[in-house]
Amino acid sequence: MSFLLIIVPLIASALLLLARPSGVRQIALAVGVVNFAISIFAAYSALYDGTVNHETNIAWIEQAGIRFSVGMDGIGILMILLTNLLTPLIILSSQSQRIDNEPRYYGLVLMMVAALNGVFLSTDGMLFYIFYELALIPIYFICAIWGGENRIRVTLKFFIYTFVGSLFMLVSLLYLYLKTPGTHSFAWTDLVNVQLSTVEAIWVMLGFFFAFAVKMPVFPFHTWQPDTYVTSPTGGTMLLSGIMLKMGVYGAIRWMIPMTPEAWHTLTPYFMALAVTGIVYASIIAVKQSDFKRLIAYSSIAHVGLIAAGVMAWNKMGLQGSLIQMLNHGINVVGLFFVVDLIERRLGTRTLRQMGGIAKVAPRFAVLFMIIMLGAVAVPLTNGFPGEFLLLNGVWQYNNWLGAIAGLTIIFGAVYMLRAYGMAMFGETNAETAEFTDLDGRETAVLGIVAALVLVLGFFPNIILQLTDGTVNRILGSVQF
Amino acid sequence: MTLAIFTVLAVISVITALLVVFSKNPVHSVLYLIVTFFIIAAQYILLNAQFLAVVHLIVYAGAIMVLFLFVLMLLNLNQDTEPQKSSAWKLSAAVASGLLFITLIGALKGSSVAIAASPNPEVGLVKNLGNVLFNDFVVPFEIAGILFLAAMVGAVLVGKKDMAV
Amino acid sequence: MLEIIKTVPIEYYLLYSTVLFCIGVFGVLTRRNAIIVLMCVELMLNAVNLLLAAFSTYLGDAQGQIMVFFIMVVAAAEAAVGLGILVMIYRNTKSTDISLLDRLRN
Amino acid sequence: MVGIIGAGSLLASFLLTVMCLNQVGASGPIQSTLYHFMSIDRLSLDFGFLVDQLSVWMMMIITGVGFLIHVYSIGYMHDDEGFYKFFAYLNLFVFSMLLLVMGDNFLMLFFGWEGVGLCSYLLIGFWYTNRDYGTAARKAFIMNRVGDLGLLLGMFFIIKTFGSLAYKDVFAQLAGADPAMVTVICLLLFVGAMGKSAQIPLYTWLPDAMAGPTPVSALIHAATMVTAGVYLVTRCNGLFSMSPDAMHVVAIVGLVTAVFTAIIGLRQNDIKKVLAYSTVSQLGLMFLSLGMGAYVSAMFHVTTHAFFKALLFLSAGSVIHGMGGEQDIRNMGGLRKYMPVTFWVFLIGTFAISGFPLLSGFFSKDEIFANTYAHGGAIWWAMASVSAVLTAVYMCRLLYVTFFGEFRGTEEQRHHIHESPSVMTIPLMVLAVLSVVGGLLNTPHFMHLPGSQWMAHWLAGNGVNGTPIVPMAEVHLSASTEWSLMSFTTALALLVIVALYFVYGKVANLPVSDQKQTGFTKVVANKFYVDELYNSLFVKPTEALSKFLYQYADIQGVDGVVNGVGTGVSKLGAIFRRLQNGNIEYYLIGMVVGAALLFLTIFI
Amino acid sequence: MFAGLFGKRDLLLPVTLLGLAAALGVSAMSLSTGDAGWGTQYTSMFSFDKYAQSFTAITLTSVLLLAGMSSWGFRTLNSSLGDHYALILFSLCGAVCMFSFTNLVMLFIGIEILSIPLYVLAGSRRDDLASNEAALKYFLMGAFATGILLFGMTLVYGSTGTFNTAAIGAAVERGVASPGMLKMGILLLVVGLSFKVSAVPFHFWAPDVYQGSPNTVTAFMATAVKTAGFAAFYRLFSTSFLGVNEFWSVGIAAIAGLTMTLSNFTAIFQTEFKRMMAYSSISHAGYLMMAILVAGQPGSAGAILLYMLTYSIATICAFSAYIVVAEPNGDGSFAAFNGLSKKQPLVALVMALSMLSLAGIPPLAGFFGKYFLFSTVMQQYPWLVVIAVINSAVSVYYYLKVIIAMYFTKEENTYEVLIPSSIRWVMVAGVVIITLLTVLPGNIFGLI
Repeated sequence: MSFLLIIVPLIASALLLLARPSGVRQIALAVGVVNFAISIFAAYSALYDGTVNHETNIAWIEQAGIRFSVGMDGIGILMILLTNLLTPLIILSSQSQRIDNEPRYYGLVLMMVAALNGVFLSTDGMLFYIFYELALIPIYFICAIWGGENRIRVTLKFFIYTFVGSLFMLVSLLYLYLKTPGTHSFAWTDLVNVQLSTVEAIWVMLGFFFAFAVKMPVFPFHTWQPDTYVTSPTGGTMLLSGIMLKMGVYGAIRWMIPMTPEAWHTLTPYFMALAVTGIVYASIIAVKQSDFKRLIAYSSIAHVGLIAAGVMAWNKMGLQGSLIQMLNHGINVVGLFFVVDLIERRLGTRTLRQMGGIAKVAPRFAVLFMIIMLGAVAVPLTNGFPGEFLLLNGVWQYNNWLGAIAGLTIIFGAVYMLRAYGMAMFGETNAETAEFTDLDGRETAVLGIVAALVLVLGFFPNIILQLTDGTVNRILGSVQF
Repeated sequence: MTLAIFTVLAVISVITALLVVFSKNPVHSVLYLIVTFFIIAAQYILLNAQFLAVVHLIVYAGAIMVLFLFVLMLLNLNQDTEPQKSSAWKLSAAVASGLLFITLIGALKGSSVAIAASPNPEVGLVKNLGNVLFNDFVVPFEIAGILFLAAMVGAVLVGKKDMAV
Repeated sequence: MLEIIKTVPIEYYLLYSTVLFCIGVFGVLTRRNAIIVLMCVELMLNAVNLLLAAFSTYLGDAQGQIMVFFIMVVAAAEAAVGLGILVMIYRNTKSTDISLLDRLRN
Repeated sequence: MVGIIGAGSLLASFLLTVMCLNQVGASGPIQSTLYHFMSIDRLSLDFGFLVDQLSVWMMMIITGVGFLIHVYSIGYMHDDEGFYKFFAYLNLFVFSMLLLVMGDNFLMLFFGWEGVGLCSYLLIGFWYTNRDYGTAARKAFIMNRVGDLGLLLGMFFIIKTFGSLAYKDVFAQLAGADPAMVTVICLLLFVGAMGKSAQIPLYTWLPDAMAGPTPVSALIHAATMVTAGVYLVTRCNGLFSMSPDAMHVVAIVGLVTAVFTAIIGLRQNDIKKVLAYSTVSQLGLMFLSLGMGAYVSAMFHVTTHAFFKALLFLSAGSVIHGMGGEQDIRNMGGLRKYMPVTFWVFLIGTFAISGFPLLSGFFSKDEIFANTYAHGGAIWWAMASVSAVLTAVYMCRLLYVTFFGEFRGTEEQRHHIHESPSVMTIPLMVLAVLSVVGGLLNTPHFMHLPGSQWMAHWLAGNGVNGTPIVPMAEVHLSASTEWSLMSFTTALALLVIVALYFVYGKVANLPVSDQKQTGFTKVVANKFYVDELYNSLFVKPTEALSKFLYQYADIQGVDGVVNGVGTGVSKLGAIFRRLQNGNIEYYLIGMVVGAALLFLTIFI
Repeated sequence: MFAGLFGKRDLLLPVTLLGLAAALGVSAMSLSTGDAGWGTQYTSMFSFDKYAQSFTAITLTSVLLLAGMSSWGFRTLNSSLGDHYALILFSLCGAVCMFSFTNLVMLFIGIEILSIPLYVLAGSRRDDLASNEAALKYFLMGAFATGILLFGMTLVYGSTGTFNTAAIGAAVERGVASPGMLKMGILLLVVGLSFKVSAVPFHFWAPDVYQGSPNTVTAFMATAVKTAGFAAFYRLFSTSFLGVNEFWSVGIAAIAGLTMTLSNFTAIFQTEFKRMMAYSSISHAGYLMMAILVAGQPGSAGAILLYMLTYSIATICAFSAYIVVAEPNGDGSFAAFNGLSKKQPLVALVMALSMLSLAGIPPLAGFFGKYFLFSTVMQQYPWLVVIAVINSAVSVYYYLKVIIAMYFTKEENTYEVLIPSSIRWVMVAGVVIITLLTVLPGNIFGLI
């Protein structure tokens, strides 16, 4: 079943890219929905005691100890659900506008989905790395082909930056690989058993950290991100922020810390400091952003900083929080970027100052936007809250003061999100916004689903927490400091 | 005595080699080079490699150098037309090659070879060489044929005028 | 036992051919006429040949001298091709000055 | 229709609450768990409810007063285009507020806590086309969030100390808790309370919150939400009682707030602003009471305050409604003639808050003063009395300037003035009655009235392990002392009421316009420039920092380094590029030098 | 096999293709049967062992593709078409010698057979000054390097008394009388061979010669010739000089590090595609030099083999795409590729795949080449791998330039791009091979 999740979109992608059939939109959407159905079924039929479900493990490159081994434990299922839940939404949201060369666009999107599923399903280190990189190619093309101004320069920086990051991960992986006893192997279970000295572990961990920190991104490796988000087409931004940055967090949970627990004590204080600095730093920057998309980009840095801090804290609260928050941040940020896209499509601007009064002319939009925005602000009983609560608690357990500083995010989060909402929706309408039309059916569907998820997951977070509980216990138990 | 002959020949050949490099007139250079080759041939004889000496004379002095001379004449380069490089350049070239020389000498100083216990004085003679060449080294010998063929085809290719165009 | 082996240490040959080799190198570096440069290369090859012959004699092993033959073969072939190229260039540029060749550069 | 549904649902909840009240009275607290909200290992956070004497008391206020305000709103908001939205928000608020008081653990309380903050935000910004209102709404939400952060951290400490967030677990383990930790928890919880209940230094949002429709001000910013802080402290009385330091802080903050904001109230000319500062001041009194350990008195004052402050706000709303939106009292005057019902209920409200004998405020304030005297001593009592006097002053000033004298508005306004419809006046009258008789809920024991200290006995109830839910304060004062204290404050209040009549009621001694104010008056009128201070202390620096970080730290600093690496690579490349200059002689010499350098490795 | 090559020297393309295919078939067959091949009686000169067979096979594959490409690449040549094929085949013959030699004499002859036709081919556009200049530069520097190489061989001979590689190896293991001579000999050989594989600082010829030579020839130089150079380099050092590898590894490591750094950094600045490819080729030489460092380690030969194959195929694909874009329009800059994805999606796709593969971006074949290489080197030289990794990152920049031009640049040019069918076949075959290598890289790696 794991295999299906990768191969179905991959084949569909090849079909779209090479054969360019008609009915591209329908095919893409259908593949997205099918994948979601598969992942639901996989989640339904899985065990949540921390074991790996739906395994496929076939020999691939024996000489290098690389096996094509995929499977999902609780964390994997969560990530798979996230990916395949957002995919149809992203595809659907892209369909409310005309795009040049649709076969190529949807083909790349599906290729991206295949790679992302691969990343989250791999239980082999090199396979993980390969998918991790494979994901970069389609998103680069998506952003660079359909992006806005400066797209070439910005996406090039994005590509090289993240590529450099992951190369260091490759070195770390290789180093670990060569330390595995006997016939070397990249299997997670083998890599995790490698004993390193503290110094070795520090270097290996730094390699991983650089890769994941750039991808997430964690301050100060974040500077590619606002520009890329701003310039990318909305579908690309959604993929990037909704799913792709989770690859970094996921990598840290699944690979970085379990591989190098020896270095955790030494390095985590610094990582924590970076993550928490990033939270405050990005939040403060977001406060005065005038470009709506850039504002969300910075808010994303702040949120991810908190998620990263929760992971680094490496306790039950932090991990569970980061996992649930990955899902919920994905949902929220997709919603928010869609909102920005809707506004930009109608008004032709992302500048907050040029908006205003939209609530008056588009009440349906205003309500859905409000719900999503509240989710982002982590108001209780929206989906943002449980994650933030657990994360802050996790960080706070690690260090009370850091927890308090990280807690500033709930204040700043309110400051910039409410400011954005207020500037966009409140006030009197101007000449442009007076013409603002309310949502059509497809747009309502996308935003409605997102808003519904915001509320449902806000009321019932335990559904998600249960998915990962067993696995988190197992990971926490298996990593000895 | 042998040492003396060797030394004298060596010194002369070094001087002529230097003259090759320093003569302004290309033709002079060629002539000095031919002299150098003759001295090297003499050294071969000293080393009891008579066949080699003969072949050397034929190939180098007889063939290659004549070819050079011929090209020089053909291209009408037999005057002091060659522009000289600046002395700074020459200095740096001297430093570079001097550096090379010093490192080489430094590494090779005090080297010796495992001198055969009973060296075969016949080693440089035709019969012996022929044996080795056509037994052990027959494959390279054959392949050298390809080399010549390639060189021939190549020389023709670069040398001929394009007829079609 | 040959006279020469007894009287002239192999080190002398090493020194001798190294000197010739380096003179060749120096010539390659300083001369601008491509033909002279080629000649200097030939000088280098001859230094090598001499050393090979010396080794061959001292070791009592014919392989060295065989190698010299092959080097001569190659030198001849190279000279033929090289001069061919030179002539071709001369036809186009009326010069054999290597300093003037800088059409191909960054 | 919308109004009927909105108000009807509140009526239904009120009736249900009454049933709960009976049940609780008969068989003790009701507890039920809806579902597991989250569980992390042993820490189980439930969506559970606890209806005990304290929460049912709050529920009575919320649903009762809430119902009246809903009814009132039907009239007040009837021609607003966001009528349906208004009721949606208002009901959402009641939901959140009930969640706050009914939750059986701190997380539920936090849900309600943030929920009411959100509704407050929505309702303050109800007229969203006005950007200033939006700003005020945001300010309220953000200042609340500052408090919420404290509350959240307090919860973290609770989890760490007690391993649970459920009240029953926490309060059951109080005995073994580390006092220092308890102090930290209490202070952090109090930070939350300061935000929600608008205590110094987090009070400035409340006056601005008057941007919302007046029923909102009455319900949220007077009767219910802002008292959530009092509820919180009362709920956690076990914790606070363990920490004298924390109690001390609470008392000081309460007292300072009470006096400070009362002073500001003296010079406000917006009818709602006066009431807002009055609310802050009264809340300060409640916290003073909490700090003195008189939890019941605080709750009592919450109750009576809910009655008379709701009454005042609603009648102010009635005035505004009648005046067609005018809020500046300098443009009113003589409204007594035009709006008799409103005038009378306003009068009752004013007298109640001023401590006119036997009205509700009289009893509840008196209890606070008595407790203050008993636990804090004369100086504390004197300070509290000052605030009481100030309260009487600004309230009477408001009353007289608004309803007495001659009308000073425009002709158009004079034409517009009308008494409000009965859907508005009836709730006013009900509240007026409550304001009059509300004090009887908890008459002081030394008066030996029937039902003396009824409320205190009710609230004491039976909590965990037989400890009272809200312990009664022990006041060891002789009856004569109490009588004299009471007489003194009452006399002062009466004096003020009469004196002020001559200052503002008879003579047209109008507040001067803003420009003409000088000296201390001006400072007071400008609210001691606290807003400006905060602005320049927090808002401006943050905004400046934001711009600075974006422009310099991010684009030039961090990104500059990243780009610098790129540029460095390019620069290096530019240098390397020159090596390839096309000249074969350079190449050859490069090779030779390279070879020579390589040969040097022999000698290492 | 040599006979096969002889016979076809002056025939035209089909015969060349046929001959190459036959040769490939034979070598593949002998690979699969494990047959030691011909010339067993000449083992003192050459040995057609598994190593030689597999390298021959991959080189033949490259040349087969190149020959397909050349039918269009050489289309302007009328009279001397046969000569060109002959020279390429001669050169190939030299390469085979370099794969299989067991004697320094064979190595020397092989190198010369490889090089002399190349000198000529580089200058085969006789009227083009750039081509002339390329030929002369290549020739002069090549001859100079030959001298150095020979001096090295002589010194090795002098210190060990033999030209046979295995015997040299044995002597080196035993220890020689004058280690100084041996060491100097080895280093001189390093210099000579580094020149052939264009490693810094002996790389200077490469960019100029690559740029000046006809496209097909450049592709040949960048692929088959480089393969031969490395195969010989590796073969010599793994058989003969392992005994003193601590000594020469310092120099090689320095060369490797310098090569990749300098070339990648310089490549950033190139605006001409071909010149960029030249620096790219130098940089790959830098990575491959690392394999020499670990000569003799299990897997190192396989790593070179796989790397060379992936690199060659990608380079040939890139050149085939370049030819159809640049030659008819006379513009070899990146700008010539603007908007290609709209005009000729196939060409753009092939080019993009090649570039990404060359950049080593997973999961394309080039990644596995790099992967096996780096993982072999990692154990002993982790710091060098880090340098290599950083350089790979830098290289992404210039490889992407082409992709950016093809896919992302909005400015159009008016160039018409047509794909001749032969080139189309080359492209399809190249893509198929890249895909196969992507899916099953281990099979190539495991050949040796």
